[in-house]
Amino acid sequence: MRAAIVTQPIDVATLLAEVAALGHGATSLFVGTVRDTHAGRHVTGMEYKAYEAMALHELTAVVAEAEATFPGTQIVCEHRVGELTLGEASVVIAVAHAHRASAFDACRFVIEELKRRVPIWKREHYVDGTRAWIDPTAPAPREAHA
Amino acid sequence: MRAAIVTQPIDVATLLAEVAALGHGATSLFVGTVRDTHAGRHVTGMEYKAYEAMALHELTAVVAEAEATFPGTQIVCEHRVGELTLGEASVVIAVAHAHRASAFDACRFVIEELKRRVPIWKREHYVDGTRAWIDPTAPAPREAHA
Amino acid sequence: MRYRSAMPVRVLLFASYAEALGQDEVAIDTPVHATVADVLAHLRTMPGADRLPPQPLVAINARYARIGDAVHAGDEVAVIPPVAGG
Amino acid sequence: MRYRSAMPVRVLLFASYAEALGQDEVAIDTPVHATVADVLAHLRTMPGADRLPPQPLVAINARYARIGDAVHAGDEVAVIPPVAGG
Repeated sequence: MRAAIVTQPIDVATLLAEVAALGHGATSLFVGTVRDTHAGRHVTGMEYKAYEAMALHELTAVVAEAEATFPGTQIVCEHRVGELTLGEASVVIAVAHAHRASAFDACRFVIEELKRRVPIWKREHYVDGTRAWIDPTAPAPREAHA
Repeated sequence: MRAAIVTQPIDVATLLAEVAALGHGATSLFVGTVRDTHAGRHVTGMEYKAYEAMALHELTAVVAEAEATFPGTQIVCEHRVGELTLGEASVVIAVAHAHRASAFDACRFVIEELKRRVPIWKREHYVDGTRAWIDPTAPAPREAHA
Repeated sequence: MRYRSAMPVRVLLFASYAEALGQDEVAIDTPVHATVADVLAHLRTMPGADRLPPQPLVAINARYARIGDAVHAGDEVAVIPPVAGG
Repeated sequence: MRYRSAMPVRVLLFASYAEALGQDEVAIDTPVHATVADVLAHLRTMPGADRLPPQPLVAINARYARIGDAVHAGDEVAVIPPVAGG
């Protein structure tokens, strides 16, 4: 397993290679990317900020819990921080296992727990030049949060 | 959407790029690979055979049903046939959506339906030189089917 | 029109079924108004056909079909072993 | 040992909370035997602190903590806005 908070673009192929093993028949990969729309507003870019020491600790704990909950999974997760442009990957999770059910379930587990407890925040940049920190617990005016 | 039965190695990056869009915040990718073990036997290689015209029809139908069941998803799926070596990808499914729940669920839908109804068969090659067509409906002696 | 005449049908076999019958394609003649069941009955007279299950999956012209579905001249009937893709 | 003396604590603020108070780090002095609640009470005397919620998430030395947990000299207390990673 490996978890990291990174400042450079995340390379999906590297993560896939990292979890590959001849005993694995199934790999589930999740990529979170910066969208051009949120809650009905046009987004032009995104800034991710982490409480880095704590984020790395929590992310590592999430990945370790996933591997313990789904025995036999091999998991790697990188979350990017800093300024991201539209379409860039903010998070990538790669999970491999002998069988697909555990690979899917562990991948989902990691992204859900990550969003629940890893101290990372994002600030959206809008067309009009304004910026706003996103509060996922606030009711969204037009659509659910990604 | 796109579905294909292919004879060459599947390129994950191509499929990921194909489903990418600025409105998508989540991509779920599934990769099925040839394992070195099945039902307790050591596998050295795998041959995939399709009833090609029907397999393409069914795979296309599965992907279309997934996009209809999870509106807003963009899905690409390639299944490889022919001789594969250990660790090679036999199937890759890429699903993008604004939000992660639909991306994950549609990806899972495609692999489950594919395994249920797309007319593709696989023959395992064993260390002792023997080969056997796999029947997923037969009880496995030592472990569940991947 | 010639009633009672033989009707040519192409039967495709795959994977373990092709292995059982030692071939992956069989040309057979069935009566007109034949169904998939008639095609299977014909197939069961061939050596190795005892290894086919009682109710195999079938397709007509690359679409899943039922055992009672009508088969027409020139149709391609496939006998489909349990699929194992992915 | 000096009882009743002031105890230095570093408070980290992030995202909207840092924006609210206009800074991302505050050095404060609390009484010995202080808890996270005491640290928050001190923070609430500062301009902009009215934009903090009544019960924010908190961490001590980069681990989630509870409002009643003890704070020690040199600790790093973080006030954690709703997280939004992924």
